[in-house]
Amino acid sequence: MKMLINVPETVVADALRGLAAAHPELTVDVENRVIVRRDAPVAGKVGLVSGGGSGHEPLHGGFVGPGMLSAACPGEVFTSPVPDQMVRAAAAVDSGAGVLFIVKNYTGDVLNFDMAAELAEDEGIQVAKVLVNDDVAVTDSLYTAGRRGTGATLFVEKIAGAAAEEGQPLERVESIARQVNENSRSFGVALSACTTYAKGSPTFDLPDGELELGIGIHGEPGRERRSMMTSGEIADFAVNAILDDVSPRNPVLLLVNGLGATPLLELYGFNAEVQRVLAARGVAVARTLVGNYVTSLDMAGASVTLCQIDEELLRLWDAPVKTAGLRWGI
Amino acid sequence: MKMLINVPETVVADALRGLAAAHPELTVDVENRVIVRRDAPVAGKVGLVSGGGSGHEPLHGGFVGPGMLSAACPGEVFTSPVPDQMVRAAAAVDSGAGVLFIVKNYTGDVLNFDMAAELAEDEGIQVAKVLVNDDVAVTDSLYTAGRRGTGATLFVEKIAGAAAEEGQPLERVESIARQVNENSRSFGVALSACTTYAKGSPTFDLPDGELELGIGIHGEPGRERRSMMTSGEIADFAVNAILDDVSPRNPVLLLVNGLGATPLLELYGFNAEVQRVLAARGVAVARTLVGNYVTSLDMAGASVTLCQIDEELLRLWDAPVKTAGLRWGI
Amino acid sequence: MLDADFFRRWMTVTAASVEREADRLTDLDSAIGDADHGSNLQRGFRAVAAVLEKEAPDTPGAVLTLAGRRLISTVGGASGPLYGTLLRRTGKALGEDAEVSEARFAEALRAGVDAVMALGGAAPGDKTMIDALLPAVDALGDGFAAARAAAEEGALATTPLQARKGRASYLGERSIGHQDPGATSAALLIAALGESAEADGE
Amino acid sequence: MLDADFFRRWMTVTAASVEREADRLTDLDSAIGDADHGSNLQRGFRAVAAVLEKEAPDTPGAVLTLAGRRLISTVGGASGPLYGTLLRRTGKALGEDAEVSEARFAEALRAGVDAVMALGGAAPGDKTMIDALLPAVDALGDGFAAARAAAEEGALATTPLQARKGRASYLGERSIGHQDPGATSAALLIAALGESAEADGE
Ligand SMILES: Nc1ncnc2c1ncn2[C@@H]1O[C@H](COP(=O)(O)OP(=O)(O)O)[C@@H](O)[C@H]1O
Ligand SMILES: Nc1ncnc2c1ncn2[C@@H]1O[C@H](COP(=O)(O)OP(=O)(O)O)[C@@H](O)[C@H]1O
Ligand SMILES: [Mg+2]
Ligand SMILES: [Mg+2]
Ligand SMILES: [Mg+2]
Ligand SMILES: [Mg+2]
Repeated sequence: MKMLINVPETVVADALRGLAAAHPELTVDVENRVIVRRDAPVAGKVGLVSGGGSGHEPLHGGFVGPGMLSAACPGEVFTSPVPDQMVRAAAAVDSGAGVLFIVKNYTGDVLNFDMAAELAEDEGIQVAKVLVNDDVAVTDSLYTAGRRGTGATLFVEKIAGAAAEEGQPLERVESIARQVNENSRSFGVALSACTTYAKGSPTFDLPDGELELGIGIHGEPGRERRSMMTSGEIADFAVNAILDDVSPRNPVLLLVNGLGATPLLELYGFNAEVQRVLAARGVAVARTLVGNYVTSLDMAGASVTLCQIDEELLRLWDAPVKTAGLRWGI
Repeated sequence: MKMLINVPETVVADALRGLAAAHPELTVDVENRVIVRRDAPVAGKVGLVSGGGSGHEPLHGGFVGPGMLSAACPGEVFTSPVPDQMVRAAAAVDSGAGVLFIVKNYTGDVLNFDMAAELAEDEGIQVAKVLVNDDVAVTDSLYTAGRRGTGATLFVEKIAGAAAEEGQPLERVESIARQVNENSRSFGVALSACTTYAKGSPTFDLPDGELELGIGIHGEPGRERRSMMTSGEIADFAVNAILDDVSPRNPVLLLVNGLGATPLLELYGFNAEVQRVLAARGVAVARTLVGNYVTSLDMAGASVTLCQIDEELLRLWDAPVKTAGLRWGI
Repeated sequence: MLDADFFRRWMTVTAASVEREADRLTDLDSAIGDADHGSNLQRGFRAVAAVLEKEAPDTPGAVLTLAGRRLISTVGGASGPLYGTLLRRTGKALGEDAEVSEARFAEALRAGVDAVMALGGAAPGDKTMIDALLPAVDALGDGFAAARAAAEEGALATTPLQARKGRASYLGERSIGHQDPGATSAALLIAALGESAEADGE
Repeated sequence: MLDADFFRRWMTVTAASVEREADRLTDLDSAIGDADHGSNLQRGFRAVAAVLEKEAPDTPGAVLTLAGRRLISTVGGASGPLYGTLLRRTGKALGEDAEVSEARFAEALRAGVDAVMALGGAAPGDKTMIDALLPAVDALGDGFAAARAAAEEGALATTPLQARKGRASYLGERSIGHQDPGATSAALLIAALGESAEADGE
């Protein structure tokens, strides 16, 4: 795989310069790696800060803006950011109403955000944290690092972002974020491995004619390898894996997410199959989002995320959002 | 390259079913392959119809909606749609104010849209056509099919769409569309070939360590092959190729477009380099759009499109648009 | 004399040989085009065979105009309108007679090829289907076998040419050294004439 | 006795061996993780070497707390906070003395390793850096060479284990058969002790 880069060392900084040039509505601190909405801190508004390794764009930097994140901290590719970034972001967005850290459940993200929370509280910032752990491919047990955070991150950031934008208090924004996470489940499938800049070759070897079920978004191999399946068979597998874990009674939000290199044409076709399986299992879909939102560099494949919602969550989902990666209503 | 599909024969139909499921604001005729905004025909409004081979999503179906296209006709992958689709689309969107066909300059698209225009006029629909031919990689001479239509299609569809939405008459919408095309130039670079479903293997052989300069968006090989270049060198080459052809006096719209498999992280880094070259050449950038908009299935690489604008065109660019692929202001 | 049956056979024999050669046509198109010529014609001639079976038009002219319209409605791409026009205009030139002579057919096919040149703007030597079609028309006076030989020779002769029309023209000099897919499929179409006539003799 | 110079050397020798082994660490991480462990530590220990050069802290404790803070601020990932905590807490345990005995250091390092276990929640046998660090601490009473041997053995012994912490745990049984990258880098860190002491002897 060839890359459109200068040198591996500057990939993240180069991207931040490019983001700054394209989006005057963001304040991008390239040196310290913090992306903040220009009008932060917004008086009386809870600040929402997320972050994680780079390579998942538009997550998280593409979700900074009115109605979603206040700031994002991009780490090195597939490497959690450092506490310094998060503390800086928290300070930039805190209006006194406190800050919510939205943390995907990976050891690195958890440890770094934990350290940052302590440091930010030392600076007098009230911090709450919510862990996103929606990936049913990983057994949540004492013998693992717990379920990973993947597609649900978008739901949590969007819905909690809408609540914060309305001026809801920190405890409420936090509990909404937690509820969205608890109501969400994901499952991902890779048709190819991605190539990280540090390594320069695919992170794992996936022969022609095979796919990885239960893939992570960091180039980690999946849970199980199978012979190549059709779009319909993959939809069956992914949706059933989710519905084996949870049985939504209410309508759901559906995210059919591309991992990077899968054409939108295929992703929409996959959506048709996912909707077929959901209909067959009696799950009503309130809203569908199809696209590359939580990616894994140039990995081919897709993930499915369901979030069971009520009227309030649907209202917050539909609320205006104005970011580089997600935009409606304004 | 493995694909997330059922069988090659149903790729387009599957995608249309998935599009219909995700976008209730569109009327998708899966059998006849026409995507129409739900509220068409809009009284007094000029209809905008485009189309082309599939595999370039979100172009064109993702650009149907208020402020942009009235309808799109997706062909087979990389194959122009047939006149029947275009006639059907024209009939569906014509309110009596006439229809503008936006046609990328490829022999197939031109011939099919020409036939469709004749047939639609036979049915009493007033039809105007605008050809998009912005790709400076192809010499426009008697010895070629003329310059290809690539990234400028997005500019033409957006800006003409805004003019139509305002209720401007057909001749005016057509002349604006023509002006946008004349003011636009593109250049694309591929790091890998794409794989079409019919063929099942990369459309051309691009060894490691080489890239194609002046690539088309249909898996056609480019103009010239070189040893791998850095993002900065590619930006120099692409922007200079454009500026050798035209010297914008006014500020420009800039599209830094991914061809499909290039991560957004790289695309933003490439944008930083493109902006550097433009600044060095004294070209002011009024608006920048970075993302995968005019793609070539799973091809890795990027294209740069510049469009010189005046205040009126900028106003129309900034006007509200509400489509699956491009959305702001509403 | 050639009747409607002959022209129907021409279409189904062409459909069968397109089926057989589809991968090769697509491969040729992938070298200098966009890797779809085989699947384009496959889709088109399947539809032609189906519609002729269903509607069974009873004059040579009606067979070819229907086939041409069907190609236009199903193929897309450059080859759809071009092959569609070829058959439609040839059919129109054949009028409404129930049988036509070989000479009359040769004349009609020339009208069809002229229409293709007018529509697509290609001249001989531009590395297109014209480079197989025109020699075939010129040789048709000497029979189907001669036309076939001329078309195949014409197709082979596109290899050293630089493309000036269609997608391959974007490649400039890099189009040299590859046989044109459209000229190759045109040779299949012409070759099918002889086969259809033989089937008649049986 | 070990002075600030010794600890500075420990860090720069570690930095050099991380530099040398970065690709191997990244390869190990790509088998059961996300292919960044080598570049993570490279970035971190380059920063550590730079800051120690610049600030030249003059007690063993200050050297290690500064190094630990720097790792936390530059590495990210799981290994940043963990190695950062290891050095910071070891440094804190060393207090403000200008020189410390090897026994005192062994005790402090145990405090550091305990802090890592508390932070990351890993126990011995979970296939993490702990599996190299803990045996090393246990053997440190017998000298740096013994600690090194224990750490290297501990790292090798992670191969047959199933990971229960960190990214590799997602693989379940498929993590078996691969050496843990963090245990491997921990063995480099411990090996650097002996080398730093030798350099002192020169
Ligand atoms: N202007 C033209 N005139 C005649 N034939 C043409 C012209 N343009 C293209 N062709 C023929 O069409 C063939 C390509 O057909 P096809 O691959 O089906 O369409 P597309 O190029 O749209 O993908 C070429 O090989 C060439 O023979
Ligand atoms: N909870 C934990 N406790 C101790 N060590 C851990 C833990 N989680 C991960 N590690 C160590 O960290 C190493 C991975 O480090 P690195 O690749 O730099 O971080 P990341 O996993 O975030 O990419 C693993 O090989 C393991 O030794
Ligand atoms: Mg990592
Ligand atoms: Mg084509
Ligand atoms: Mg073709
Ligand atoms: Mg790692």
